[in-house]
Amino acid sequence: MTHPRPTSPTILPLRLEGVGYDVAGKTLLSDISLAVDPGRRLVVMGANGAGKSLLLRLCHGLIAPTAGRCIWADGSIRAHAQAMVFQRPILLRRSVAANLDYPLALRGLSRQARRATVARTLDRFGLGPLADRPARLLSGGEQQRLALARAWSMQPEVLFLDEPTSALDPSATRIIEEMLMGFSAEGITIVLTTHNLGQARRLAEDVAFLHRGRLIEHRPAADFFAGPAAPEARAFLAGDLIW
Amino acid sequence: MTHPRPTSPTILPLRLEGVGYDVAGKTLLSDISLAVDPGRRLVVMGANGAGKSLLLRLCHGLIAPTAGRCIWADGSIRAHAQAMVFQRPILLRRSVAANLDYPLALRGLSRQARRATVARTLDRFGLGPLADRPARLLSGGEQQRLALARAWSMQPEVLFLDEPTSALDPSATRIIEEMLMGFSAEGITIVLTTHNLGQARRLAEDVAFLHRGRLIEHRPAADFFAGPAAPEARAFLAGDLIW
Amino acid sequence: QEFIIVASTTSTENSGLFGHILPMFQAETGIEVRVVSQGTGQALETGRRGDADVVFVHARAQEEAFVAEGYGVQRFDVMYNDFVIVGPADDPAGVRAADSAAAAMAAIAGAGASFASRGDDSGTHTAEKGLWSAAGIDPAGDWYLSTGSGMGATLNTAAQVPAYALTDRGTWLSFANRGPLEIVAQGDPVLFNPYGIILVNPDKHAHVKAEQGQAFIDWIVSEAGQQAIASFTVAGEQLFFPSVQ
Amino acid sequence: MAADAALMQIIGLSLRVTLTAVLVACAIGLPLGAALALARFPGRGAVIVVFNALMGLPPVVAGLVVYLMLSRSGPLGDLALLFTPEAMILAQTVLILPIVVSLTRSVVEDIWAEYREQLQSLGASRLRAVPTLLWDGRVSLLTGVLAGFGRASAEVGAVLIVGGNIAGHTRTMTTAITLETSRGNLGLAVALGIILLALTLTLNAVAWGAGQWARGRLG
Amino acid sequence: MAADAALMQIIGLSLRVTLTAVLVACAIGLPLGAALALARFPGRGAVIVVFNALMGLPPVVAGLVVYLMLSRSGPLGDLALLFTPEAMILAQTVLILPIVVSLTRSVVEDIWAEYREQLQSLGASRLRAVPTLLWDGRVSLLTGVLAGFGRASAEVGAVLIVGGNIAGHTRTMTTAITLETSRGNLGLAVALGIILLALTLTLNAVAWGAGQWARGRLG
Ligand SMILES: Nc1ncnc2c1ncn2[C@@H]1O[C@H](COP(=O)(O)OP(=O)(O)OP(=O)(O)O)[C@@H](O)[C@H]1O
Ligand SMILES: Nc1ncnc2c1ncn2[C@@H]1O[C@H](COP(=O)(O)OP(=O)(O)OP(=O)(O)O)[C@@H](O)[C@H]1O
Ligand SMILES: [Mg+2]
Ligand SMILES: [Mg+2]
Repeated sequence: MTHPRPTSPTILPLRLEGVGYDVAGKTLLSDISLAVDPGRRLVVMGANGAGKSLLLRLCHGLIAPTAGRCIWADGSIRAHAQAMVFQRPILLRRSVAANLDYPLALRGLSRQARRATVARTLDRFGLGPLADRPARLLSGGEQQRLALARAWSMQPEVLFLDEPTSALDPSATRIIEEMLMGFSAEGITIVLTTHNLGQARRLAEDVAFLHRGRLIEHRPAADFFAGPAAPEARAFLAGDLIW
Repeated sequence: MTHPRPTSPTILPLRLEGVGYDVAGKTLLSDISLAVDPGRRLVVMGANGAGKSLLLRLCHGLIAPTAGRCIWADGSIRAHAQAMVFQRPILLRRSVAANLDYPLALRGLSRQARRATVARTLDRFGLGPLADRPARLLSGGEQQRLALARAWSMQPEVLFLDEPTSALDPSATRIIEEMLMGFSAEGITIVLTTHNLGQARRLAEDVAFLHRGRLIEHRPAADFFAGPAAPEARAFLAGDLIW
Repeated sequence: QEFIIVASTTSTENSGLFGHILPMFQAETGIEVRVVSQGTGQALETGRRGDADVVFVHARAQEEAFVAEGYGVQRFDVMYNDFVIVGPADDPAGVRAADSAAAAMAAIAGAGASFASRGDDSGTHTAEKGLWSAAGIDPAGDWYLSTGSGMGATLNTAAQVPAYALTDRGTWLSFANRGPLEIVAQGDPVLFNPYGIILVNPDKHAHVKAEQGQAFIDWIVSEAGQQAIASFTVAGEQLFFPSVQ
Repeated sequence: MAADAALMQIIGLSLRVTLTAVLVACAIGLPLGAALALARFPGRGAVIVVFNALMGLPPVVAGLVVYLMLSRSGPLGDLALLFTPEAMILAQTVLILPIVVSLTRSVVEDIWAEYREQLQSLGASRLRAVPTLLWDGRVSLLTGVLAGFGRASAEVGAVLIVGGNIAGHTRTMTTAITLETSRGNLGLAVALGIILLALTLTLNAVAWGAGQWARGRLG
Repeated sequence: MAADAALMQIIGLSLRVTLTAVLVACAIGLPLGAALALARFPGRGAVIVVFNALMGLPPVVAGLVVYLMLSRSGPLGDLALLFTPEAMILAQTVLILPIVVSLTRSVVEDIWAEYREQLQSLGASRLRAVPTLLWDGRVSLLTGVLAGFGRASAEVGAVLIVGGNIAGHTRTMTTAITLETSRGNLGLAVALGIILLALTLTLNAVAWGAGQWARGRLG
């Protein structure tokens, strides 16, 4: 990894205590208690509409729970030193390089430091040839790669990834998985959702399984894949669930 | 399949003759000659940014080639009786049901016929409970399912699918694959891109492999997966390519 | 509902005269009078284009030309009021000492005191130009403000600068935003300001409501109309004086 | 003016003229603006620039043009519309149409950029896409319509020329304000202005409420 | 008026007043409008409604208010700004600020709906998001700015009151048009209007060209 090590984690664990999320009278998440422990790789699984993306957005501090609370170890509601790759990444109406530059400028990095980081990131993610392209005209996979690169360049302590390789080709997927393992080795905490069971098996240290807005399993990955306790999770792994 | 059989295909084959596509002096696709034969399942493969989405949009008539031509068997440039599921589906700012109703209304169906078709489609795709939700607030997978449902309800002769299951959970993916096989059995022609090699193996009758905007293989699937001629395709299948 | 359109000047409308006399006319004849108040030039143009049935303005030379060109049938004297020169109460140019209107203007020019002119070729502006030429002065310079506006707007400006201005007494009496201004010169016979009324020629514009228009003219020059004009007062002062004996 | 009945009559006329003009301008301008956003034809840029520029059409000029049309000596003189509320509606429509067209075009262009391929894929012709885009952009379009309404309700130059500011017939709030200003009754003029703004405020509050409701239902 | 020099002087003053007012209104209105799109505070709806309604601020009222402020007997009388171009700039700024604010808010709200979570995730405070959104929305914002420019360049009621339409000093194209109209010189008035529109057209064409260029670079 050419990426500098992050400073030792101080903001973790992130604790969710009895978290619920309602919109317009509909309960989308309910009573979720969960700790995101430092340095672990947590994979959040569940069917479409189970609430995975909502859970990540809650953890990341983008939406506020309507019940319970999410709290970081340092007592803050929304810690810095975290980054997220969205399921549907939003790129700014600027060039690829400018998209990478933007969060660095937000952090007050000098022009020089930014230029170096951008160059390093472009190179690391194979985006060099696309640097001057308008980001919004990239292909689906290129956009997702750029979103990953942008999150990486922010040197987070915790990285939230919402189906980060869904648009990537097999080799890109493999490389990203290797990179995530590398981050993890550096001590970065990773929270990831995926519908790719192979990926989940490869990456997960812990698994949280959501079903209709409820957390029904949260266990070490080995236990979970060996045979989940909840019938819904068993059915999910077997590909049995119907909508 | 509860879906009525389409009338016998008359618009196929679709022929691409020396098709190229340039934007702002950059060649994104070049010299593609290809026939989409009636009733077949063609899977378009290639790395991120290879040009798969552009090729589908060209075939579907959304963009015009800057070289060569795309022509349907009936001589038209842009035939009706086709539908497409986009890589990033665009849903109207309306309810789920209204999104399904819209293309039917465009075709001049009576209110009654529309109501019946919408109900059938909602049911078929497990979207019943979501019928009155604003479509843009659905989860990623739910949105993709709605886009698939909308395309299905249009009873196309040709269905273009750009990574249609990238956001779906495993069981939804399996069901969609089964449905696609079902359509194919009814004579509907299917053109699909995917980065899921398993899915490609399961669905493909023919494979077109794109590399940097060029069509470098177009063969029956069995031949292709047995061992592609082109080294790029071999590397791709092995997951070897790096960007 | 019968109605006629009368193109008139802002000074008559602003003073409130029409609000006073028109109900009397309507009560008598059942004819509604719709008054479009415009600059004198614009009012005559409105008549020329056939968009009014009657014009009621104060710019004698232009009125006579209007009739001579065949746009109007005949001009009738209706009433007069007079112009006054207003200026800052402390009268920096010493206008109060002048013994004629022309002398007053000369004093203003001589002292280089600010003067606000309407500069819009209205009846008032025409009268003002007459006074300057009588005084032998070609007004120009920083002190001479050509506002290119109606009487009210010009007085608003004059009150702020402050500046001298020529105004008709009617507008002045009903004008509320006087600031430091007061009348500094009045009474010279050249400040006499006659109003005329003309029926637009139906030979030029067939749709002109000649009968009702003439009825209005007949009424306004009649005993009843003249009395109505005479009975209009603002703050206890009569503004317009009947000119038909 | 002192009489409440007269004031009511003036307010009523102002509302009638302005709202009718806005309605007509929307009926023409919304589809036209959307069509301009979608259409591709030589000279499209020029048409857009002209509509943008016409947002700066001086009311006096709009008024004069309508005046010269409706004048007895003008081409439409026989309609005898001059110095009537109808003439005022016409002049205001001319005035605010470019605003509605330009702002609609701008909003619809943005939605169209997102929707184009999907709508074409669903089988919508450009013509058929117009109502779809207007409907899906309704919350954003509202501000443009309100800008047009504001321009119309505040406008005095055009209605003065074609309406004539005839007491009891074509006198509106704005022409009354102008009249009181020229009478030096600045206090009264400002008071009338405040009444007019209060009316505008009420209408805007209602429109905003409706917009919020629509946004809630639309997600 | 006949003299070309006088006409040139009038054109120059019109441009100077209008462009300065637009510049000032943008400098205040763009960030303010964007902030209003992002901020959440009690009474936000009311503020938005007020700005929407102020798009319908009658120019005469805006002019009167500025007049009463700048008048010798008013609070700012000592500045001696009345009947100067600066007063006209101030009045026009007051007039078009609500247009710039409301249209900016509307555009930025749409982009914010799309960008909010991503920008927050990248670490942008709402304050820091303002310039980002203005920059990313620049093409769409242009139409709103042009609407403000149109309103200012066409406006006569306010500049007449605070400027006084003094020949050679505060006479602009629009007040000259009004003057010629009241003189009955309708032809000349229309001719001046055409010159004004031609100027507006040129400026709009330049703005459109710049916008297209920006759009091309931005994708
Ligand atoms: N309008 C455009 N302007 C410029 N470049 C474009 C445009 N559209 C696509 N491209 C470029 O063309 C290439 C092919 O794009 P396309 O979307 O077809 O890729 P793809 O094969 O679908 O990739 P993915 O698997 O990531 O979806 C990409 O490098 C993309 O950046
Ligand atoms: N703002 C909202 N308003 C109403 N419903 C919402 C909103 N956001 C999400 N939902 C609903 O909440 C449920 C959970 O959504 P979420 O996006 O978390 O699903 P997910 O587990 O990420 O699914 P996917 O695998 O499809 O991405 C879905 O049914 C979705 O429709
Ligand atoms: Mg999700
Ligand atoms: Mg693609």
